[in-house]
Amino acid sequence: MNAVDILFYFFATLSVGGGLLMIMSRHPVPAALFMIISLVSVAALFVLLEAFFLAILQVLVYAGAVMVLFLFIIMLLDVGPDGGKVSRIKVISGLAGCLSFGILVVLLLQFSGIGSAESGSWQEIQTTEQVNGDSLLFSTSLKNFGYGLFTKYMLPIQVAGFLLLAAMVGVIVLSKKSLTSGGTE
Amino acid sequence: MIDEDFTKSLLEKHSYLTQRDSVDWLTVECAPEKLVSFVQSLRDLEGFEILIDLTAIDHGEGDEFRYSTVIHLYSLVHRGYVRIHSICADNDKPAMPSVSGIYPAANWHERETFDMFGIHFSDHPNLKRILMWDEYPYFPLRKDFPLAGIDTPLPADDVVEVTQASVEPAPMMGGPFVSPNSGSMSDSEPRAKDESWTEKKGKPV
Amino acid sequence: MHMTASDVAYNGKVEGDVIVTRADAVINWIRQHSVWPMPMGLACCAIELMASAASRYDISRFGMEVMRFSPRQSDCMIVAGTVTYKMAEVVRRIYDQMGDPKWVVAMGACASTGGMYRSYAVMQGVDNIVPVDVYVSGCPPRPEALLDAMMKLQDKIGRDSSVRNLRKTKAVAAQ
Amino acid sequence: METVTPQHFLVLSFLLFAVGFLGVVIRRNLLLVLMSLELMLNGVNVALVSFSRTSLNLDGSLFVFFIMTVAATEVAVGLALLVALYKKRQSVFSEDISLLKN
Amino acid sequence: MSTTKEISIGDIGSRGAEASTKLDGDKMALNVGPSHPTTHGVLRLIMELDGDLIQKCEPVLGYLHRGDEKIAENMTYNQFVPYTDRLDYLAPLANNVAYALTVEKLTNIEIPPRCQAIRVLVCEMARISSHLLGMGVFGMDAGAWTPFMYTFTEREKLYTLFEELTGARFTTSYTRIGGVARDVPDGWLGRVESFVDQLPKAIGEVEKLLTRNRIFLDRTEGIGEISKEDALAYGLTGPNLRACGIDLDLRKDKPYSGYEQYDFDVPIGTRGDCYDRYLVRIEEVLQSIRIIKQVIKDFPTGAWYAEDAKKIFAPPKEKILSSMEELIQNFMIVTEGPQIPAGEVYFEAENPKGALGFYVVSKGGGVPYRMKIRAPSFCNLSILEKLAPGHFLSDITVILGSLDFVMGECDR
Amino acid sequence: MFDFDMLLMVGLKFLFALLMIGAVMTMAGYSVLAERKVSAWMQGRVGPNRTVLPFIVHIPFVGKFLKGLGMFQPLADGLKFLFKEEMIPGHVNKLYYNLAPIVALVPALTTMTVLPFGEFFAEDGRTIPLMLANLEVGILFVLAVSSLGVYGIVLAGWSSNSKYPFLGGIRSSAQMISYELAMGLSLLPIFLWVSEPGTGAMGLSLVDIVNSQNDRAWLLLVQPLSALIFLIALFAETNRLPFDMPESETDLVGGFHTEYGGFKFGIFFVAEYAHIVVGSAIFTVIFLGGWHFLPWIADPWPATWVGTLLGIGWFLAKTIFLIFFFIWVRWTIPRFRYDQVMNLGWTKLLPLALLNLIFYVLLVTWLDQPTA
Repeated sequence: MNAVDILFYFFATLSVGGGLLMIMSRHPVPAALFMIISLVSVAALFVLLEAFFLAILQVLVYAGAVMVLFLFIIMLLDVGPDGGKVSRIKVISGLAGCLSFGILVVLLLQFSGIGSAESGSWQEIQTTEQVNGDSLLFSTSLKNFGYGLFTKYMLPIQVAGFLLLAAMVGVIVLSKKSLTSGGTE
Repeated sequence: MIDEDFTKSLLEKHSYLTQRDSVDWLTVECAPEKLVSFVQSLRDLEGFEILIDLTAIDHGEGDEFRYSTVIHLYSLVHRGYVRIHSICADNDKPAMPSVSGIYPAANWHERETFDMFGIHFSDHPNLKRILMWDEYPYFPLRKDFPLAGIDTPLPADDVVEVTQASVEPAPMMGGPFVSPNSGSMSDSEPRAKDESWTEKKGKPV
Repeated sequence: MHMTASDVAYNGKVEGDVIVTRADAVINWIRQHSVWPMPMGLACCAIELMASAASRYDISRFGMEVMRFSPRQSDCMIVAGTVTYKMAEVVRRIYDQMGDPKWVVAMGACASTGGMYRSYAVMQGVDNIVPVDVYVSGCPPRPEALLDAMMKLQDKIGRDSSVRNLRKTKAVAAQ
Repeated sequence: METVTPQHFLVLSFLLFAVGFLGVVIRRNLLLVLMSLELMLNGVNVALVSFSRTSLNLDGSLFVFFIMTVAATEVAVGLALLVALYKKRQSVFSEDISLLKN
Repeated sequence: MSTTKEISIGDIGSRGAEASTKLDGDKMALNVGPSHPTTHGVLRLIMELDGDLIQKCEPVLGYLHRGDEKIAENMTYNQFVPYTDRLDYLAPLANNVAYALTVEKLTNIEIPPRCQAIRVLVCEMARISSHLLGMGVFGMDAGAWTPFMYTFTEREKLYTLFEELTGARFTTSYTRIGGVARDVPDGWLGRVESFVDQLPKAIGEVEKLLTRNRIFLDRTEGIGEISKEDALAYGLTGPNLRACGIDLDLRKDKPYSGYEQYDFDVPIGTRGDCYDRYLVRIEEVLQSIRIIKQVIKDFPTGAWYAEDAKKIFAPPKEKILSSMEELIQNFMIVTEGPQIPAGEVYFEAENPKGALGFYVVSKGGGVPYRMKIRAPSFCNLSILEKLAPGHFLSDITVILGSLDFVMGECDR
Repeated sequence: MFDFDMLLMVGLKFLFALLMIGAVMTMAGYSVLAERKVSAWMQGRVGPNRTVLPFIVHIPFVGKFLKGLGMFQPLADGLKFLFKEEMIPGHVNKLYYNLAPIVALVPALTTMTVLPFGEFFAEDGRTIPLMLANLEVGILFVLAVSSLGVYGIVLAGWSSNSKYPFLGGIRSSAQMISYELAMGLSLLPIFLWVSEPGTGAMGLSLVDIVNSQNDRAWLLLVQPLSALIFLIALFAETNRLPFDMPESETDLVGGFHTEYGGFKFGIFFVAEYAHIVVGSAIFTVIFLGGWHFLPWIADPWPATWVGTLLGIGWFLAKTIFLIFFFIWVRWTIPRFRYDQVMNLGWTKLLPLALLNLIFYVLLVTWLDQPTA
């Protein structure tokens, strides 16, 4: 048991536990708070995986923007706790779904090479400067990340930009419409 | 200016009016049932745009007509006031027509008059007490109501429970500006009551 | 060391609770110098209360310019003005929302005794509903008088036992 | 040997995904359903990053970047839709928003 | 040391415990006051909010109702003067003057020019004092604290002058029926003049902080617009009415106390929004300075009280102490009150807040039978019900600040 | 597993962190005093000058001087919170109500970990920046953590279960989202500029940014628009007037902390000022050249401990000036209205930041052309 292990188990527990508490809390505000805990622990896990940039992005995007938006909407709509209980069939079907996923994952671990000994340990990260065209090496450096984004993934990033633009326009149209229709009703 | 000619023509137009003597402004007396139409015509035809004031007078319990209301209107055209008296017919349940439909300003004035005199304004949109609290049982500006007030419970029960406070008649004797009519001089001296209760030393009950 | 009975009586510090007294002194020093008023500005006195916060009188010298309008954050309620029966309930509720230790200054004749308003609508002194620590005379009192009252209050805080100040008073119950 | 291996991360990823899935299935509150969706995406992200780290290949991490973009977009649009729905129906519960019922 | 205390949340800001009791739809009921920084006293507003937007606003008054009108029926005319101080406690001198003029109107006594000049002087000083506070507090409501301190510095100078004249810095009780309490002290006029000379500079500093400030303009321009029709219908008076573009100034229309001798302009607004009301107040201060300078320039000599009104005005102290007749006269006036003939009278004076009117019904003798006080703030405030809806919650602070009301006279 | 060196390092860092927390908290406490003194000075008043510890007042000159400065006022105010009743109103959500102040304070203190405030000169000529963690993505870390600051306010507003705090919470969350965007965008040109090829600097590390400014000019002078947008966004993020929507005193009484009293309110109070202190420090690092005196002048006495101390001194001086600027603005201008704040953020600052970014992209591309 070394420090990394302890941290892994700690944050893994926190993230899964946070998620569980999230789906179980009655009031949306505590749910959002548990979700934040879960998301931040995932960011910590990213740090353990030496993906520092992604970790910070995780905090910035999820905790900093997405969840604030959630909280804002929850408070704006003043959503109260759910009434009533969850139907048993839903729970059973959900658990069954999870179970089948679980079997899938176990099979994956068994039959693919992921579970094998040689890939089961961590390799040292190569020096950060090794960048070449097609095969991008994992590194902690931002430079590699940016290089990858703007060479190999040039088209996807453009598409992502368009997606964001489309989403922005969509949201504006939606909120305008909802405001006007809300006014007339 | 409001001059003789204007007064004459006004009185001719509205024959139900009677003019009263006054040291300052034109004063007319108008029957309550005609009041609304008269005030309406004053605003629409004569240019009395502003309702300055609306109040009532309690002429005392012995009077035949105990309550009357007084309206003051101001005209930007004439740069002058007109005062309209109208006398409530009923002494027990005084009532008047409301002019708040014509002048929104009258809304609060009428509420205040109701609050203080208990004159009921029919057709008023929101006739409830404005200065005293809603449950207050008396009408303070009536002549039979003493200045000192009458013992009544405070509006908030929970506060009363803790503090044992209530609406008590104010001590008129020895008041700084009220001369006592009876009693000996020593009673009218200001007295120090025991007001030293703190959190440590409980309130004297 | 031999002590006579008169020594003990005279020198209170030797009585045995030296530590408590020291703690008292420290806590009281803190409380004395950080009195945040809750300006309960009701009438004319509120203007003089403003004046005492303004440049000429400057209550901030005593560290008291932090007027918190939220009762939970203030230590001393300055009742400045006429307390009517309609308002009395509110004054009491706000007093109840203040955290212990708390003090009340009745500023002006109206708040102290009802003053010149001996009428059906005016509560004859705010001490009918909240315990008052310092009364200030005047209608309205000059800002100097208010500052003097605040200094008197500081003295009073300094003399009090700091523990006793935390004793609960019965509060107005939930609605 | 008690060190953390990529399998650990995979299992964790599965767990996160499963929890998210469960949330999507059982919750009626659409806000929570949206949050659960985010959790599922996060599970995937964990798996992708750990793959990326294991194989020392950046592609996985880059993919996570895109997933985050999509997630943010999804939330923005989803919440806007939700607000619009709320204005219409005064409710954020899934069963109140079936078009066929009323 | 941690203790739990179960108490109800009272009126400070948060009858909020009722937050869960929602109104239909998205509306939320919010209670503001009666002890709230924005209400300038003890006004309480019960509002319905849709988000931050006010749907309905109902003012609740009466938290400072002290029964002034009832008190007036129980004391002599001069005894009531101190109570008029406490109506609009930002301009006590103007209230005193309005009250004295009302009662004098019933009596037909002639007020000597020196007394009239003194009254005009103190009225205008009171106007300056009130508007200075109004401007400062208005800035404070918009979030700027420093102008308030600047205006208060000027007010302190005025207080010093008042103190010299009347003996009290705040509640002055200066007038008597038929005159004023005492003559102006030596050199006082000069000090007033030097005060008004430096005042424009001080106001300039406040203006520098506010008038052209972009944020301040954003906060006030177009906010709380009152149309001319509404202003008349709700009986607004004073600067609030003039900001709507209606030229109604009783000092010009129905000059009293010798206002007709002085040359001054009546500032008129155009839009009737908060910014206009602020500008009108500033301009009125400058006009008051003009009036004060004119008054001081030709300050009349002679008696400062109505000398021939033996049954109304008590003579000065030194005469009382030296002459028997005056002693008796004083005794009669103090014990029985000034003898006022029967009749009814209504008089309004242009006060800083608007037209302060007194309606006095006298049945003869020293005590009024009925006295109604027409408080400008009361009328100005009644428009709030109409004005507030459609504004944001933060606007309500600015609107209230610009209406510049005083609860003392509103609730009386 | 743990070797001694590791423990020593961790211990040192821990000590260092404690020191920094102490420094920031002290500065926060004294910024409260500064606020009161500066506002007093601006308004022609005196400010706190009576509070003094009984035994200090007897020291000649010094005691009087400290008394006049009101140096002990923060001590009394801060400790008073400790001895005040910790009341928990009956209608609040207790867990979150208690949690909120801590959540509000933590981001401010966390941001400090990547804050360089000086450099230490080792014997072999290398310079070691004085900071807890030299992250490559320092700026991003700052942005990420400071974006968490809103949770304390939202949580307080929601858990108080009362209307004014609730409105404050809503306003605050909306305001934070809008201004974070402008803040982030205003920093992008800085990445471009600092990591422009040929300068040798690498990226987003705050140390690199500081050093690059020493080589050339303050970024404040190079990118004034970025600095302006960042400063405005900083005002918004720290909830200072004119952006103090969450607690606007005149309409929301105290906003999110209306229901808080005693020590918990004290934490909020300190957190607010800690945010200002840390925000000023970040602005100093990014735009004002950090611990270097002036860009074109070599620091006197480099390479010695005097130089180190002097560097820290410069850093503090610049930060304090910025704190003063915060206070100055607060007591000068009125407050925005809530919708105007949103308007400013979305329709003015955001497009401006985008334009600024495009301009610098073009500029850097143009500068970057290989010289023929």
